[in-house]
Amino acid sequence: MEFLLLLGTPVAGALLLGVFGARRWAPELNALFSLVTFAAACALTVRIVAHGNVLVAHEQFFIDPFNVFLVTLTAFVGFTTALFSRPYMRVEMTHGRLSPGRLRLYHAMYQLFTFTMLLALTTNNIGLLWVAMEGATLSTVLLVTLYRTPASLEAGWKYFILCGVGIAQALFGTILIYFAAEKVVGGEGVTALLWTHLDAVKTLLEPRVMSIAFVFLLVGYGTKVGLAPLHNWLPDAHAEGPTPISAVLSGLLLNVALYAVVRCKVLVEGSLGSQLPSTMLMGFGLVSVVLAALFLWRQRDIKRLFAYSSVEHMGIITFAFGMGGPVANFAALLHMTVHSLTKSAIFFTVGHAAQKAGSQLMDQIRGLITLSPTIGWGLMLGSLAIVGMPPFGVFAAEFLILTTAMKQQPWATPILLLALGVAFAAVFGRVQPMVFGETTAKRLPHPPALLPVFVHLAIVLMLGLFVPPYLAGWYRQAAIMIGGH
Amino acid sequence: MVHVPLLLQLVNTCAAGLLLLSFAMLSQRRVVTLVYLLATQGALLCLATLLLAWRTHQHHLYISAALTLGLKVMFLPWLLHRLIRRLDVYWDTEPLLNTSVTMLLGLVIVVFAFGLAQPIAALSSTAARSTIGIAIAVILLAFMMMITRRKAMSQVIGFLSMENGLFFGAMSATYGMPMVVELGVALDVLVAMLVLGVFFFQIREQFDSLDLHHLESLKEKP
Amino acid sequence: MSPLNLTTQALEIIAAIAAAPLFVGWVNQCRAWLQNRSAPSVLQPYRGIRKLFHKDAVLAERASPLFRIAPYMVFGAMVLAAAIIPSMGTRLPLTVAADSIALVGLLATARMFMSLAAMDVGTAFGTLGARREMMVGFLAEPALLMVIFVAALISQTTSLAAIAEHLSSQTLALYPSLAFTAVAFTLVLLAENARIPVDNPATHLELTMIHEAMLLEYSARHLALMEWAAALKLFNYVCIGVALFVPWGVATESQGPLGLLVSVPVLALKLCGAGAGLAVIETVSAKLRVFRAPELMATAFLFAVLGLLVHLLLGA
Amino acid sequence: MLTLPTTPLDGCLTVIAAWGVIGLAGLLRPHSVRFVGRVLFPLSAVCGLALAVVAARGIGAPATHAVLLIGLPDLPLHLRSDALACLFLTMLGAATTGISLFAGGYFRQGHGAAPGLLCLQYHIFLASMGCVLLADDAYAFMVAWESMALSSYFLVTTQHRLAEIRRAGFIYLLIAHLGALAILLSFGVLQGGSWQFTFDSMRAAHLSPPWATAAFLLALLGFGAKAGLVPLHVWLPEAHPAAPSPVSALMSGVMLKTAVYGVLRVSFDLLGAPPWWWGLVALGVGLGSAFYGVIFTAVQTDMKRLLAWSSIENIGIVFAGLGLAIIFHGFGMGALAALALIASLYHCLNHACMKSLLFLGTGAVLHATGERNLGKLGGLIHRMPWVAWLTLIGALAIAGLPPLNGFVSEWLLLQAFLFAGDVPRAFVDMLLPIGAAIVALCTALAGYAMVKFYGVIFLGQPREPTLAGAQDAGMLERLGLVWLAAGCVALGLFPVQVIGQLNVVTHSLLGAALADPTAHWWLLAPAVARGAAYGPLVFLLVSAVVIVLTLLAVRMFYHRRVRRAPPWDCGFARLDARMQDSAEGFGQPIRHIFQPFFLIDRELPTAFDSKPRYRMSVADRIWRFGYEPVGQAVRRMAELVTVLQQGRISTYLLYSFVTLLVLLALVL
Repeated sequence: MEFLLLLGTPVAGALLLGVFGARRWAPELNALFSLVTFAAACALTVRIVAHGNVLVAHEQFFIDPFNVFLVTLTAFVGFTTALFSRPYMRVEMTHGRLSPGRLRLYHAMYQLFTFTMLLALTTNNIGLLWVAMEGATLSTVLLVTLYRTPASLEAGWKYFILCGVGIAQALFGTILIYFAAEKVVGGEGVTALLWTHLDAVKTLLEPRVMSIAFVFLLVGYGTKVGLAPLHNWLPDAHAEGPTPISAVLSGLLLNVALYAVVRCKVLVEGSLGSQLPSTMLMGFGLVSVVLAALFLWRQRDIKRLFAYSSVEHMGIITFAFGMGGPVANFAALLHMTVHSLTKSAIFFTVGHAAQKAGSQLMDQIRGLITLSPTIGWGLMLGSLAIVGMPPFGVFAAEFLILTTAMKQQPWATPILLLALGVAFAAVFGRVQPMVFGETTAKRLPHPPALLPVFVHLAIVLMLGLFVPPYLAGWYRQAAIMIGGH
Repeated sequence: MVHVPLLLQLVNTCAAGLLLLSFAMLSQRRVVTLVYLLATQGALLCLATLLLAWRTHQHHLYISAALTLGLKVMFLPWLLHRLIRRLDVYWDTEPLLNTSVTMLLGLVIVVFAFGLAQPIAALSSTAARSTIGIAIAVILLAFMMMITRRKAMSQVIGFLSMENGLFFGAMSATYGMPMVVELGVALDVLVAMLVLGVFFFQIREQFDSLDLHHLESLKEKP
Repeated sequence: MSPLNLTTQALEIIAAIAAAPLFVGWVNQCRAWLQNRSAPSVLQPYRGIRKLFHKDAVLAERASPLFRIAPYMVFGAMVLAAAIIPSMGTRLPLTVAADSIALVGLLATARMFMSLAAMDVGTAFGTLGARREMMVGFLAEPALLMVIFVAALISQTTSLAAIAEHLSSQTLALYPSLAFTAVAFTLVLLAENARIPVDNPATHLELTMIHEAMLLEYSARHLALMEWAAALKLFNYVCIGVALFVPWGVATESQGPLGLLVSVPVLALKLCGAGAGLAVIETVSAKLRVFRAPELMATAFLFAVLGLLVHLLLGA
Repeated sequence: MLTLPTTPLDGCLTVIAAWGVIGLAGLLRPHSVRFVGRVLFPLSAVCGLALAVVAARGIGAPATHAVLLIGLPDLPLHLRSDALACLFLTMLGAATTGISLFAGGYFRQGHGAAPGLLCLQYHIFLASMGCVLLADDAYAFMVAWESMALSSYFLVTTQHRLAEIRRAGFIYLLIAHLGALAILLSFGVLQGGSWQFTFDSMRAAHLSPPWATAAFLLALLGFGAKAGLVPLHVWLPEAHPAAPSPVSALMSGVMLKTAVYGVLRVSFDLLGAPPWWWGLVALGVGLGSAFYGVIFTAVQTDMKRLLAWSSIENIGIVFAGLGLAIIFHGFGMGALAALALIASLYHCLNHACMKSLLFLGTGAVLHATGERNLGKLGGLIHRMPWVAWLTLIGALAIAGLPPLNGFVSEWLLLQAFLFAGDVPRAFVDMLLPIGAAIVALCTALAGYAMVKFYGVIFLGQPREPTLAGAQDAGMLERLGLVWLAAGCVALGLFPVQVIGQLNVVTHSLLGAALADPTAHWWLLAPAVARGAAYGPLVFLLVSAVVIVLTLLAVRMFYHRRVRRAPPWDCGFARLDARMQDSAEGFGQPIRHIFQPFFLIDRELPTAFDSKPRYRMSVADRIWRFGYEPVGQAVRRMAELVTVLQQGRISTYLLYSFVTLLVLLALVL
């Protein structure tokens, strides 16, 4: 059944590639596994659309509209990234930045990472959720330090310590929830950690404990989401790791972490019945947006730039979830989708651009459009999409979020708008000279794989003008489910 | 005054011991000693688990006690010792915050932790509910230790002691987590340590020292 | 449109074309008297124009068609202006073509063509003249417009004929606003017609001249037309002044043929007076430096606007 | 065989779709100039003509709605075509007809991007402008609006290899985006609690005066940024010269008007009854822009930059008329409000024709000579007679000279100003004449600037030897120019018929209109003032007759002998082109008179210079003192923020620790 396939494929892939990961055809194999995973995810989606939520393996796993679309998204981006990493990694090899051993590690860990994320998304057990998140951290740490340069080691170390410590807080939060749930659900152990059960009885959970638990969970998973001021690992890890990893970190891991936060928020809000969690989320969101917008101004490294832009967008999404309500949640989900698509697309082009220029410093990347129109246009359109230019989907999401903010939190709207303006100036001001102008770089041995880029951007464009009804319906259910009041 | 059975008194004593050890770690600068302290902490944790298991006849607590013994008392300290010997990092340099101030702050944090624990303990029906505060205190102190230390090694030790605190918290609040999770957590900790081991060598070969001030180059240039 | 109106119209045009040089001659004579020089004949301007028509036209090699068309344009514009201004009668068929605003526009058109023509040959003098002409013009034009606005507000219409009729038909009423605008108008008149203190039609000294600098490249019939147009321009301005400030005696619908008969000598009298006054001003005042000219025009503009405000304030 | 569209809306949509298709077709053979230039652009001109016809017929027709299937899930795209939209669509179509024809001959190889790509961007630009005018809900409007900005941005940066053009593009898009955010905010206020973002619900919403004011001011801010009202004008003199000339023509001639459309839509349609003092704001901003724009026009030395500044002036005049209309409407003076609004709309139409014409003229000159700097041009009337004479029409028209179109709107506006006498509010009735004075002054100064513009480019001696090789415009280009010039003349000679249409629009907006403006088909006589009339046809006829008679008379009575000779050189034998007035020289009086407004940087030679050189540049104070400080402030804040990230891991841990404790303290 597709579910086993979904979780089994990456594991198998990890094992297989752990052995053959250095072969000439390993990249294709990697892509193949990702493709199978994606197919499984699609099949699963079809089934959900047909039959609604499912619980499998003694309720240990469950799929509902909220996580199924994230599963599909994850599998999809995972697949396209695998496609992109084929030529990219080859070039890295030819540049001699990687040894075959490292390539094996890379492929194995890539699959493992996919697995942990899918596990985190699909598990019904918040304890396992925690385990999977930690697993995701561990599998990516080694990918971040893949080049073994001093900088990458430093980035990896920070990533490891900060996220490790954060995750530890999250564990304590989980313990507290368990503790509170035990009173209500009773029964021996396991069921008291199953989200479905908790969700059923959330109103009975002891508020004081839950609020404390939420703080720990928020700080814990929030660190992985990259909410300011817990975001400090993020730019380093994005900048120093290999670009495909930056793409999946930005595009997927942050989403998954946010997913965890939202799941917890649903429980806690249910038990508190107060606005406290929402307020915290909105606070974090605003702080992140503003700080990230200002940080954007000082960037020299192109990957750091877009890493901060991820922080900014995560802030926006968190703010939207904080506002709650069907529209805001809908917008937040839409934004999650378009952000991960756009941002990964951008990282693809950035990867090629940096390879062409032989540097990640923006001052040294020039005239992409004359050098290779596809890369140039990819980066230009991607950046325009990410800064919220219509008719791309990001604008649609931001439109909904802003209008809802005007309705529910008028005081926050001007702040958001100002931050968006500042971010626009920063990002666009950096991207334009890179895309336009004269250049001195020369061609690459391998042709860039830009199909993923334009596929992503096409989807984003479509979402800006037309959200397919079933997708919309699906978002709506999810939005209602996560506290559409 | 309500009468507390002997076993629980023992558990509380262990808890007190844990707290004491955290303070000791906060002040200790000799890395090897830190490892010993960590091992002792693990041992106390294990002992407390056993006592609780015996009193409450929760059998899965025996397994987690065994896990603790194997992982936190034997394997990890051994691993750390090996690393220390291989990388000869015996001493941590002066912490960022001098010891006396750290101690005072630690005291404040303990008070805060106990205050935080009140509502939780009030609900708890477990035998060892009074020790939840101590668990939180241990976590926060470990956190502080990580903040104040300059060597990668001592930071890792702080991280592990935080794990101990979490473990103790889980146990005193809810007699431990379900087995699945316990195993998962243990596995993660194990992997984490192995990864760290690899890390240390990489860092070492790059910077030929585990001093953290080498790891401060990635920042926003003013 | 009755035959009377038609005759009035025709009479006005012909009179203007015919009498314009005479007026110039008259002004020069007055000035000569005042400066007790022996004056040239009043008919001197006609002689000059006739002589020019007989000469061969010499065009600069680089002159474009624009250069040759301009004189006719300017002349035509001035004639049309003369047809619109109610100097003798107010019931002119052609007033429908243009009201006072259009009249100002018409004069601007003439100025613009003159300047363009001056720039066409591309000598230092021509461009210099064109620049100075526009410099004076861009302040004089709005000033003139403001002057007319005051009268228009008083009589609630922008049609010059209607204004004149309204002002003349009522018994003597004092309009303080008109006093201001009269000053403004005088300054504009001096500037627009290249008289002292703004310009000196008598000299060809490049430091001072404006109008003449633009005509330097013209010769023979083109120059003749330009000179004639200039004379017409002066005539028109005086007629505008007359229509705005001393309209009495102009023939209105009510008076019939008799009015027309009366209005002709009345106009002649007014013109003589105006000419004399002009001569006096030109005698007593000294030529300004070119860069003082804008200040003078600014003053004119200011006075005109003041007049407007005064009118709004006092309702008179 | 497609069935002919029935309603105006369908027609407009068909044309817009056709434009989209043409644009995509450009990608078929992106590098073939013949295909793109000789086939696609003429096609799009035909579409433009069709749009003009359809929309013009739609002005009188009742408003029609449509809801597309695409859009946001809860907010599909709403479209609506009413009199106002149709008027602007007519303008779009008519102007596009000429511009596209010209563009067909203009775009050639080596213009940065491939012609096919330009064609795509160009037509997306056109289509998005059409959609802006048709949009009937906030989302559709914003999408169309920003697509318009985006596509024009790409067109502006066609020659992205030049640093200053990149800079221009950046400033343009940045200000456009900030403006769009303001508009979005304004819509957020406008929906007034219904949280439906269709314009219908906004019309239905009743805002309290403070909120209505906020909405209006935000809209003015947002649209003003696009229209180039001072002090939001800084992008305009940068972007318009940067773009290829047909694009400059579109941006200046049509795109700026979409901003006017937006303000009209918001203030009269969505908000309903604007209080009179909003008008005062608009009037003030408008007059300010007009004056500021025109004095800068007079001192420019780059021909396209000069035209760009002149656009600021004209937009200022349009907004002045608009403000006047709001004032009168606020005081319930229906006829006058209608007159003012008609003047404003009329000026929009005029500007669309004449400014496009002038920009295309400069485009032809740019092609023939490769020069934009006035200091290196001159005497082109001999080399490029077509361009020269057609441009002359545009120059005279924009200088507001009868009997061309520029004068008509000036005349109407002055009439409106003049008979505002009984405004029931002290000060206002005092201010209006001042306004009239400023308008008059601006028109006169525009004349000054146009003499400089035309004289320096086309008249005099060529200032560079290279100009001798200049070629006149090609066939398509001439067609485009002729079309627009014809537009100028027609609008100038048949104002009554045009006003008849405009009256419908004002009636739909204000509920008031001129009594019967079309009483005499040849005589423009709005009933507000007794006997105030202007008959352009008579005017033209009489002056033509007089001129012809003079000509005949001269020829009849005298000879027609002509001799050619070198111009008089005052005895100084070496008179050459350098001795003509330069563009700087021509602007000198204005610099001198309005010194305080300029930021002048002059480098004068001393008597002892071995090789003396004179350099002079005029900068905009507003940029120096309004924009640069803002940028500095943001940069400084960013610097402060970077302190947070010093790379030390302990610090980062401390952040998490403190955050944790604070939040815990919060929940305790």
